Amino acid sequence: MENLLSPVILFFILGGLAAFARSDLTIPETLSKTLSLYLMAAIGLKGGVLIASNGFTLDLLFAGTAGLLLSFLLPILAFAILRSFGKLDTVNAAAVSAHYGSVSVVTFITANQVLSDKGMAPAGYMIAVLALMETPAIISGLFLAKRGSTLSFQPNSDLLRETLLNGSIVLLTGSFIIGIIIGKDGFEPIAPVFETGFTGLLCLFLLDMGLLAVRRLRNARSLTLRLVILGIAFPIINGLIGTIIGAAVGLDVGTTTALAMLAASASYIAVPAAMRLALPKADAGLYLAMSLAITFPFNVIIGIPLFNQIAIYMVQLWS
Amino acid sequence: MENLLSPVILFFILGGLAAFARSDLTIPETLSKTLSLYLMAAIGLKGGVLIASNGFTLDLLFAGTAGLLLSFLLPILAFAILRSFGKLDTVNAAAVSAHYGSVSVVTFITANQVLSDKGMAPAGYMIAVLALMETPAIISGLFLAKRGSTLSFQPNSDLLRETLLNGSIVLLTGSFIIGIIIGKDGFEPIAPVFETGFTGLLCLFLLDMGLLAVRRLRNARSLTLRLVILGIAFPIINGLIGTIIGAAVGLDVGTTTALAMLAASASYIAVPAAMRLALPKADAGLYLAMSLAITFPFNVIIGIPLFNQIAIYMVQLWS
Amino acid sequence: MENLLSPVILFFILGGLAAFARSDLTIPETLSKTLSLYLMAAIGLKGGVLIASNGFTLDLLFAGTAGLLLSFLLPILAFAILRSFGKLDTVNAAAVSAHYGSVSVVTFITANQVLSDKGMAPAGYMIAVLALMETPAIISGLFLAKRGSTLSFQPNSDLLRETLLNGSIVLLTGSFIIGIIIGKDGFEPIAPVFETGFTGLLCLFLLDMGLLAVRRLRNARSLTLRLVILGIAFPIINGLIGTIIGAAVGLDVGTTTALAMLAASASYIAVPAAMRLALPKADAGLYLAMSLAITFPFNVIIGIPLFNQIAIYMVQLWS
Amino acid sequence: MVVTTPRKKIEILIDRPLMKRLRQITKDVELSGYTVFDAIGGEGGQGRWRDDQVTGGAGSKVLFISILNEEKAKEFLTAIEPLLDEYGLLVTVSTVEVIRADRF
Amino acid sequence: MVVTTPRKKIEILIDRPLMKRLRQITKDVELSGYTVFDAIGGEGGQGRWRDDQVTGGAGSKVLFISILNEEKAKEFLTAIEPLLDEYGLLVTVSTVEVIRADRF
Amino acid sequence: MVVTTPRKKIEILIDRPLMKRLRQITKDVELSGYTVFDAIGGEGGQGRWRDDQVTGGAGSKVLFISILNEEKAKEFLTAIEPLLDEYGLLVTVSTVEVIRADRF
Ligand SMILES: Nc1ncnc2c1ncn2[C@@H]1O[C@H](COP(=O)(O)O)[C@@H](O)[C@H]1O
Ligand SMILES: Nc1ncnc2c1ncn2[C@@H]1O[C@H](COP(=O)(O)O)[C@@H](O)[C@H]1O
Ligand SMILES: Nc1ncnc2c1ncn2[C@@H]1O[C@H](COP(=O)(O)O)[C@@H](O)[C@H]1O
Ligand code: NA
Ligand code: NA
Ligand code: NA
Repeated sequence: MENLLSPVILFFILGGLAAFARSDLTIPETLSKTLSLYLMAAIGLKGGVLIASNGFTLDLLFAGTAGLLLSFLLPILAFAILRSFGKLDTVNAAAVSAHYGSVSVVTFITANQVLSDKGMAPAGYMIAVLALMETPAIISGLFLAKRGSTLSFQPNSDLLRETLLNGSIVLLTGSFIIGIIIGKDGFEPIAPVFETGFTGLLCLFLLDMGLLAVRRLRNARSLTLRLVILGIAFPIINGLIGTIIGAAVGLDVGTTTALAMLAASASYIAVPAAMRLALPKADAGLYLAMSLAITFPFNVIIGIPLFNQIAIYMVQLWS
Repeated sequence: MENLLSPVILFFILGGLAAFARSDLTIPETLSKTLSLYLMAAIGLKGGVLIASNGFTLDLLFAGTAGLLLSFLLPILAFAILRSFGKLDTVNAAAVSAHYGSVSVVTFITANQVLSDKGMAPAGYMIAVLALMETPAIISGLFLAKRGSTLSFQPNSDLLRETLLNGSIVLLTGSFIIGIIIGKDGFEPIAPVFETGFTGLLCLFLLDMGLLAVRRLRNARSLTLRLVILGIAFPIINGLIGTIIGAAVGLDVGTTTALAMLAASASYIAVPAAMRLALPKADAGLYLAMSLAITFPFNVIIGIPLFNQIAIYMVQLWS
Repeated sequence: MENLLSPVILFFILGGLAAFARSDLTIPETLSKTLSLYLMAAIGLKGGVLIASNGFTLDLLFAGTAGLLLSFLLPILAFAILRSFGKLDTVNAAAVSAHYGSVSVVTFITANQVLSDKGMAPAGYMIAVLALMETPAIISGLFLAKRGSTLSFQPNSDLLRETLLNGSIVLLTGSFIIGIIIGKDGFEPIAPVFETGFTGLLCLFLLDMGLLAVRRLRNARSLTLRLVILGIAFPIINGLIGTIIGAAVGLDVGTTTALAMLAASASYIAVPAAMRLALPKADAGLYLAMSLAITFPFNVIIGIPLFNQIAIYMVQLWS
Repeated sequence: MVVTTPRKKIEILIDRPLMKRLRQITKDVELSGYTVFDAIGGEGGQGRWRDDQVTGGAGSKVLFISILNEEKAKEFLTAIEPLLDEYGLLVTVSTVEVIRADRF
Repeated sequence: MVVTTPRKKIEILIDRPLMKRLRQITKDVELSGYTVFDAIGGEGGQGRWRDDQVTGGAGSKVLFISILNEEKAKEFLTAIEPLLDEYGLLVTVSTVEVIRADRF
Repeated sequence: MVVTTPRKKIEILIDRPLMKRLRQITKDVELSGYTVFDAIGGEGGQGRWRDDQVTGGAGSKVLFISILNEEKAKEFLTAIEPLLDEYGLLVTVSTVEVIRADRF
């Protein structure tokens, strides 16, 4: 509950309400783009610096493998459900499923904030896991889409390159590496921008996310009730799977929750861009609405505290 | 005088001089939009946090009522003068008068800075008063415009909704409420962005305001000498009324000055947008030039120190 | 070497690599514009505040004169080489040479960072020298271009005005003066934005510069091997001249290095804009590629540490 | 050989805040669609302007473009005609060839 | 008296991420050049959209414009025709007069 | 039934810094008005470009559009013709129908 009273969440709600009330409040596109680039760089640096001081651990290996597998396999489950219960055609089901296999950086960041406030900060290497989970789901998604509408039109390898070189992934990974190189001391001079300012700027970004989410919801023609249900069911299912695996491989509560949120979250940066290219026939309005307008708010408001509780329970269980 | 030597004012002057010398210095639109959103959020949060710690007082009730009345009534006076001495037609007189009944957030913010530096920081609830004063003047303005050019074309209620839901008002009020909810402790993590960075970013915004003001002045075809005179007379008249009322209801010097500046200032965010919609026949170039290019600079450079002096005198008088 | 491990340089390299790998990472135009305005204001203020506390010295006179002469004369040397070895026609040779006479603010800023980290911070007045060196080279360049293609079309004086009033120059000089006026105490409230945040924001800007540099290189049709060679030879030659003069007039190591970097650097803000206006026939793709894609990276990565070493040696020599 | 069919292209330069009014009209006459572009400045009888979003966009303009068939074009023009002076609209109509003409 | 020659003007409204595909085609058919503009929003059969760069531009569109001669125009249209539905392109062709016709 | 009259539409793609020169010409030939739009990128004989405002806009272009009558169009074209090559302008002329033709 007190999660809801953090400024970050409150600004998200403010954005949602403003859009809901049809206020003309808008965050300039460049600002949101800037903020999302900033968050990528900041979180990347943070992770790198943490690794630099704590070093690599076996846990990273476990969590990394778990993350990779989740990103590869979750889309298959989602695809099946989207086809059957969701009543979507192959292409759209494949496109949507890829989003749920991949991750939402901002959901992760928000979880990170909340957990840190509770003194359960996840391990720094989870940011590496975050980066690892971005793309495999895209490959699974394309594999599920089978038929090569555009694939005929351009080689798969080409697309894979484009996906791996997606701007935000490059910035995230690059900053992560820079963080490892510069370490705690090298980070100090830039900390005022990338650390001290973080929470405040995150508020502005979530204000925008609130606006975007509700506006997307309003303009999403092809969103059926069944799909709305799945937009909530997927994070629950995937989050649970994430929590179980996290606890199973022996991660601490914070880190387990983080893994759960990675599994539960749906991408709305790297994957949509990739799907637009690889499966242009798929309805962008649909997958963006599901990941951005339904799953994201659910995770930020309900998912984080929920999976944190479950994680606490699970971790006890296993130890 | 030392008011003039604060970096905030100096950047405003720099902007003015640059535009005056026809330098091609321009602040990207998105940046100014971003800064104005930032200032709204920051000032809103500040007010809310102050309320959270000081609680509501009777003064708020007094100041609030005073503010509402001023916003409702000042346009009527202005309208009369604009019609007679200003030689404006009904529509334009009404549109302009609405601006002077409403308030300029940045003038208020600048006054706030200057007063705080002098150790006379206005009470936090004045930010609530600021929000209260944004819209009533618009209603008076439309009332004065009587004839329903577009009003026929779309219901008044609709327009009122649009005005109350103006992006900046929503952000200001929303942040104010968030401030109240999170209070001093919740504000701490975001303070680096919304408090520490405030003055510096205000400098950049005022640099842009300086540019905008002079460029508007240069491109304002319909601006007559009489209207220029009124652009200076209005803040003086309204500011005096504000000071008297403030002192009368027993506000302290800082708070009285703040009320005076609210009365003296003219809106250039919420009202222009509303007027463009409600009275499209009114000349936007005219009301923007008056509020932004004449009254704003006057208030920032002369008005603030002037009314501060008067307030000091008045408050003594009444106590 | 440890120069290469500073976050600022690492982000520059990251940008370069991203563009090289054809990642779609892009920094919104408005953000880069904003950052470059910010850097101008921040460096200007810094210089002014330093002058305010240290006062003017004879050194400033020496360094200033040296800077002016360099800016006026370096283009002549460059022009000769560009015509002969570079095989460029008059107009293009003139346009390019103007860039090398003028200065790159960001190269200077980066040098400043690196030197300060090494405890050899250049004197504050070098920022005045920086401002002084921006424009003379443009006059030399136009003089070299002789033939009055557009000069017929518009008076020289007009162009000179436009150049001196170039936005970034006005902002730099204006902030410098503001810095002198407000001094150390007046600067304090805005220091969080213009000082504390500086290095972090510089990282973001250099990330963008890395992207721009490599993309320019890729799209530069008219860039020959000979011109690439000159893009590296010029900074070495000019930097050496700068170091010698700096040491000769008795500047300390840090300040000498700064003067060297001013001489070695090529403008990509004020001069390109001026050349586009004055010599539209000159190939913008060419001079931007040389100054931004070859000389800038060379200076930032190799030039700074190199000339710092040479300066250390030279200064010893003369004392 | 790709077949193309002539359609009308209506372009309207309008103040940003008035866009929502224009949008209402597109709903009323049931246009198949439209696209909006940002203008950064201009000059005319009432003087010069630059895009300026501080003032709630009151000082900035956008370009509204819609491709439609002859009848809809007539209908749409008739609907906006009364607002021309009041809103200070700049309206141009031209003919363009489109592929997949049926969607318009 | 300035001489002008008629040329074709092809305008394509396309999703930002698909631009790189379209660019590939311009290379294949060897267009002399093109220019790109940013669209800020619109509405159509699939609903409303606003420029939205957070989502990797998946939700934003740009306008591609190229001036070319009759033959190139035919060639180019034939090349993009198959992508029309898949990419949801909005294509218009019109005739404009140009100076220095040889460059196109 | 709304009456429309044919007018000329002149579009010029020009480097941002040169805009002030072009504006001077609009003053000289006394154009009734013009509107400017931002281009975000393109490709041509001299290679590719993207909007790039760091370099004082030297690397970015804008689209200048003016609606005018036959005579003014001739006059304006004659005035810019000498600058075509030097400024690397891309100029197109087309015919559009306008309402309230008198203002142009
Ligand atoms: N002849 C024209 N061609 C293109 N745009 C124009 C023209 N006349 C006016 N405009 C645009 O419409 C705006 C308002 O025009 P006006 O009401 O005449 O000041 C101007 O600022 C220009 O952006
Ligand atoms: N008739 C039209 N005129 C102008 N733009 C259109 C038109 N129809 C569609 N568009 C644009 O194309 C986009 C996609 O159209 P649709 O696929 O019909 O939703 C819309 O959001 C508009 O931006
Ligand atoms: N055929 C064309 N159609 C549209 N835009 C063009 C065309 N040719 C050139 N351009 C634009 O004009 C710019 C300069 O052209 P160029 O001088 O040929 O490199 C290009 O970068 C494009 O933005
Ligand atoms: Na996931
Ligand atoms: Na007022
Ligand atoms: Na130089």
